[in-house]
Amino acid sequence: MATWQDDSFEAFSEQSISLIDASDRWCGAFDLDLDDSTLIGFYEDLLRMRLLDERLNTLLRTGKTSFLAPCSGHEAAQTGIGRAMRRHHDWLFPYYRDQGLAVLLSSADEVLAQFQASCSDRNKARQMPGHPGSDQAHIFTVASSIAAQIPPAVGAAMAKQIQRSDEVVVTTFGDGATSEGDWHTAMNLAAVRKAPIVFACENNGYAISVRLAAQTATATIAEKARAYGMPGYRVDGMDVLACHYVMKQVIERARRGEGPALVDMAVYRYGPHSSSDDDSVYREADEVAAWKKRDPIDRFYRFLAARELIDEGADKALRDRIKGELAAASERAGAAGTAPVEWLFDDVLAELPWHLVDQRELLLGEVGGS
Amino acid sequence: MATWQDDSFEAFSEQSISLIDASDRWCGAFDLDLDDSTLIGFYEDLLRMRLLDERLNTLLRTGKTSFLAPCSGHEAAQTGIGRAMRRHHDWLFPYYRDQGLAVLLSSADEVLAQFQASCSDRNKARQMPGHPGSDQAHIFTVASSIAAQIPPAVGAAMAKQIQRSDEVVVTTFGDGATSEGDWHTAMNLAAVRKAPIVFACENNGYAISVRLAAQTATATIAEKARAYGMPGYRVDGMDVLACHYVMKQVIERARRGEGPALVDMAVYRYGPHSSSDDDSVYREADEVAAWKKRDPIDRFYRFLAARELIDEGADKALRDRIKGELAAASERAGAAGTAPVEWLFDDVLAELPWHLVDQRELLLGEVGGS
Amino acid sequence: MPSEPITLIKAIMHTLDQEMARNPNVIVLGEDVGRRGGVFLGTQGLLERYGPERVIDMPLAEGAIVGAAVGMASQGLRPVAEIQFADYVYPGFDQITTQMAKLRYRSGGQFSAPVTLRMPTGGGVGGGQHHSQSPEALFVHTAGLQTVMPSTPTDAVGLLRSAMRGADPVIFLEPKRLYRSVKEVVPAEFDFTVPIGKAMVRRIGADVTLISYGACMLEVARAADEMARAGVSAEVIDLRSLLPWDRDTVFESITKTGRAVIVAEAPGKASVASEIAASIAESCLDRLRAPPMRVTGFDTPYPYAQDKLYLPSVTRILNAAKYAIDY
Amino acid sequence: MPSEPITLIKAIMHTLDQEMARNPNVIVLGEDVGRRGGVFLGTQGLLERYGPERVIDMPLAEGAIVGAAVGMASQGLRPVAEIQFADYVYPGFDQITTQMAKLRYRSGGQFSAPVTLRMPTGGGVGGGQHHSQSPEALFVHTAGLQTVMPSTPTDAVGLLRSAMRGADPVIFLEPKRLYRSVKEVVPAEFDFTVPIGKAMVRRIGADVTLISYGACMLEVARAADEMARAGVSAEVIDLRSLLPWDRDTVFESITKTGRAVIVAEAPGKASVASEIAASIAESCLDRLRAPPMRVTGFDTPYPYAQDKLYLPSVTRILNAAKYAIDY
Ligand SMILES: Cc1ncc(C[n+]2csc(CCOP(=O)(O)OP(=O)(O)O)c2C)c(N)n1
Ligand SMILES: Cc1ncc(C[n+]2csc(CCOP(=O)(O)OP(=O)(O)O)c2C)c(N)n1
Ligand SMILES: [Mg+2]
Ligand SMILES: [Mg+2]
Repeated sequence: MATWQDDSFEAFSEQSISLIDASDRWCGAFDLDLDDSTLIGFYEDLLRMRLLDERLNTLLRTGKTSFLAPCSGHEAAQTGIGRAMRRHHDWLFPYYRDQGLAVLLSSADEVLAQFQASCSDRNKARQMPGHPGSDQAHIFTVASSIAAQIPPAVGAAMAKQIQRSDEVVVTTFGDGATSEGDWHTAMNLAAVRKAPIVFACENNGYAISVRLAAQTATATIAEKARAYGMPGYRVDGMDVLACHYVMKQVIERARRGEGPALVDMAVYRYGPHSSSDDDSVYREADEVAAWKKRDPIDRFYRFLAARELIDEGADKALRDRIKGELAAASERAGAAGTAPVEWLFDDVLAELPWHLVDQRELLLGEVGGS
Repeated sequence: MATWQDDSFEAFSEQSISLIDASDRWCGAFDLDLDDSTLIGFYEDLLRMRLLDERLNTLLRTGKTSFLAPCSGHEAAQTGIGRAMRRHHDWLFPYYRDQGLAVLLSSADEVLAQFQASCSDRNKARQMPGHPGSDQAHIFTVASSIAAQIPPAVGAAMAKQIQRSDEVVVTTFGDGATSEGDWHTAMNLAAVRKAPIVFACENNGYAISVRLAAQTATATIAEKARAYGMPGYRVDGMDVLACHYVMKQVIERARRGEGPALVDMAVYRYGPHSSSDDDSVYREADEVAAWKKRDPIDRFYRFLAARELIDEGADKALRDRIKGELAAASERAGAAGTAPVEWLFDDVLAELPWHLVDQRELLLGEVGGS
Repeated sequence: MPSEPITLIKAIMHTLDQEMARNPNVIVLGEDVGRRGGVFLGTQGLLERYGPERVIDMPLAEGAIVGAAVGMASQGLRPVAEIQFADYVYPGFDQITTQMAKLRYRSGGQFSAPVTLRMPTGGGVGGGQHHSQSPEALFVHTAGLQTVMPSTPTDAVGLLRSAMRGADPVIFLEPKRLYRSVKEVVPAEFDFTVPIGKAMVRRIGADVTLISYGACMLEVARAADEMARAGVSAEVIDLRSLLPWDRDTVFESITKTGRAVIVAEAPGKASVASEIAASIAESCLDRLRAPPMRVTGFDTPYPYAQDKLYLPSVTRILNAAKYAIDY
Repeated sequence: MPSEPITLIKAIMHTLDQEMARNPNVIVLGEDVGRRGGVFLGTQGLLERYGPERVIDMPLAEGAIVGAAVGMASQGLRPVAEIQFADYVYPGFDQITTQMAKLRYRSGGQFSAPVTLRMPTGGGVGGGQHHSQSPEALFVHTAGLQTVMPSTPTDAVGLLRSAMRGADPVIFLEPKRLYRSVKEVVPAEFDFTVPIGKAMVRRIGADVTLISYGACMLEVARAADEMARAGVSAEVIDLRSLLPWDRDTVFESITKTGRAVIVAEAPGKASVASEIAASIAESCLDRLRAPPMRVTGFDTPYPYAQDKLYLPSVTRILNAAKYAIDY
């Protein structure tokens, strides 16, 4: 049995942490303590993320969204993270590839509204697609700048300490982000203050075209935690159970006031960096194919099948249901209509100063708005 | 015998590296291979740094300089660094507390001219005291901003690689500097590029009033090197031989193309942070006194005395000579006169654009300059 | 508030103290703000009174200071973050422009970052290029921020309160040359505030309007005195808020005098002075009897040896005013 | 240089190639500049031709990119560093202002930092708040830098050569909206340069001067066309260099037309447009028949849904010109 009273997983282990073995069976040193419906739930989350990318690609092709940084290949990490958090309680400070995780913590409606720059976007269609945020779901609105979410994430965690709240903050980022100065300033601060935060790296080995070896001279991201005096864990990011259990351990440890941790999840980006990228310029199809053999969804399907929790029919039905749900959410986002012109000026400050009032008037005069 | 073909000192050792023991004797695992005159030279350097602070305090009191970040307590580190470098060949990218080291690598004349904002300052009296720089002596002019010298230092080291030069870059900084984002970006870059650079931390345990424990959750600065895949060494910074030999090893290693290293020298700042600071507000006199018992100059005097290389008379004569030299250098700096008004505008760019020509004219008209 | 006259830096310290006493959500953070009480003693005594959870000595990283303040503010706290010198704000500049300034906008108003970011600015203290800068233009140019700079203890109290109680981020610039140069009895009422966006006419005049803010108010006052002796009546406006700035007060004055001299020690190119001059030209052209003149710091890095020559001098202000009057 | 017409981004790529071929000290560094050839393909093919020592894929850290470039430049190399989008320059801002801009000054001319810092700027590409910014004012305000922005392939070649061969740092802003919008045969001569500090009169006119730079030159040209159809003759100036800017060319034009409309997509407050307007007001008042007008981006973060509405439109330019003409 995994107990979260001690550090069941060892920090800085030589081998990366896996809980599903090469023949797709549980290989944890403790008993699996998730019930069947939870396990099916994990599978559904994984699938929803993959199918979300598909839906978004369709929206791209039909001009209903304009940009996508696909999350396919990151699903086990994002599901593991999301399922380890207390939904609508713990806080996520995500980055631009976390649409899957955002759907898990908020809803497809919220995320698709953002992707479609819909009038129903809680963020008022202020940013390009892939930048969700939700006060209700405790998701800090994404900014495109790499690592910029991380110091605020630590600040939020410090706030939780001061407020005697038991909310924990999780912040996600890519391997490239670890090179930025503010990743460092934030890691260091969190450790000094023992802030209740977990740093979760979706390490896909590339920052656009730049390979990890050109990004850092260390073999892993996990070992960077040593510079801050916090534990670092290297996890098989294609193993949803490993991601989940490690995240759960460090989140609950943070909740107990024992300080931050870094989790380095080895994932892979199946698609190009984004819909503006051509990855064939800088990586071989072989490499992509090799990683796809370790696909987290296929693996977990076999894991569940071996436990007789799923079969092809059930899988198909599940996929159809999710596709339907995503299509419906996308429909609703489209039906809500587009953002009004005035939104250009709202929320610069709580109250518009004179110069913005003037500028709004100028623009409305020009475009014949209200 | 210390040979520099291998890593004689082990990185990340539990104990900090000392070569002079508690009874002031050599305790290296290899034979001391510095000849007597070199050892006396080290002592002279140590003394010159201490006496420089004294001279600068006098200049402060008499209004001939306006600011001082004293280096007393850092002399073993600065001497060890300077003596390990090839003078006028290797490059120093220093910080504001390195006046001692700057004198060692350039001259008292250069450094005092800077402190006295003299017309003979190679830097044209452009900065507050304690910001020397010398193209001739290969010292990159100090900027006050913490850690700002570190990315350029790495860039310079990368230039040496590209130019197939065997010059090595050494950059110095305090413990506080390690928290800045650009310390991190530079460390990481240097390791990725295997750049010929040594990062030398003059770790005095304080950033103004902020103690190391509030600066970082690690016990040492040395272990931060792990995050970059470079070796880190923790050194007794009050032991000039330890500082010297470790620096020598890592500088020569870098020269051989084996990459950067971090050296963490545990020193202490005897005085206030600067002439604008009152350290009694944030630290106890006891602590200062305890560190002074390990004074690097006293210790090295006893080390030399035990070898019959010095006695009280010789010491006194040496001190008098140095004092005289410093006084004379200060005299010369004063005699050179003060900076002309025009210097306000020179060197903004190589050639003054129209707006600066206009502004210079305006000012000269106002103050009746040339 | 003490009933005797206090300096500008003490006014800040007392205001922080009062607001911390009143509102448990107020958090002070920065380098050396704890036992040291700030290098200018703006936070003196706060650690002793409010403890290390609310008065936080931060690691030496401006990105972390600004960023943590943004994160705290997003969770309902009211952080007052200190940058030790404005010259050191740049490592935190990404957090200012990317997070602090844009959080409300990009989240559609779901989140906000009401951080008060204090920093000592300006020269004349022998600090050379890294202890003398006046970077206000960078903040005024950045949409989503409000930027203020008091020149008196009273305004420091009033503006700091407005900043700390308002809904949005405020760059609170402190003219360090004035920290201890003037003493004043500040209003005792706890509800006294100076609204952001309102200038103050410091002297009523008819012939020329001198517009300035911060430490240059000293030289402007001296210039106005000299002009008065020479029979020229200068109206003196202290902007106090640089964005939003008080267009009405300025334009009204120009309507009367027809002449404007804008004085600021920051470098002139693409500066706050440029903004005011351009706005005056745009909106008051027919009332102008002379070109709107800028008297600013030179477009050089801040010097050391010529520290005092860099700043807009009384002579330079008088010459500009004379030019405008003789035009 | 190819003899057929090429786009602005190709002009940059070919110039980098030529200069690298000519001068072994030229080093290209940035994120994804290697195998990827830059996200806009500005460095395409350079890695293959000059190898990984001269074409450096950097870790994701703008501070390291700018700082390393400064260090290289201080040792005699000629680095051309790329910031992937101008919106991401802020983590490198301290290195720009503290090192790149001030190294020559603070060292008394002993060291210098002749770095060319390239960055794509501007909106209209659906990039929202972090792929659309125009931060030129921040650089123009910072003493020690030169800032340029070409609007044609030819100027891109000429200005990039001047930057790469000059003695000082240059912020080289690339209007990404124009990267592929115009093709032009660029001068073949290897010595062709466009001097920094010289504007170009794109169209001669008599009634009003339209002053702009970068991508807005598109809308300005369209506005001038429309005005011509309506019988109004607009002089069009492309500043090209923002600091130093070409005062002579601008003032000469104002002397003729008496009217100025300054067009730029950056937010207007304390902007380059403010600087030009203030300078015109200061120096040309008696020649002005109307207020110098600014048509700029709004003082909001860059929006997404209203991307195209944010930019100075032809209508907005025409309205401002009409206001000036009818004044
Ligand atoms: C500060 C900053 N610099 C550059 C960029 C451009 N950029 C966008 S994504 C990216 C790579 C990020 O890689 P990584 O952090 O590994 O995340 P991944 O996309 O692989 O998930 C870069 C360089 C940016 N968004 N922000
Ligand atoms: C970027 C920046 N932030 C703040 C400061 C103000 N400051 C000057 S020295 C100092 C402490 C530096 O401590 P450390 O790096 O340990 O060096 P030490 O002075 O102890 O040798 C601080 C905060 C600065 N110079 N630069
Ligand atoms: Mg990645
Ligand atoms: Mg220190």
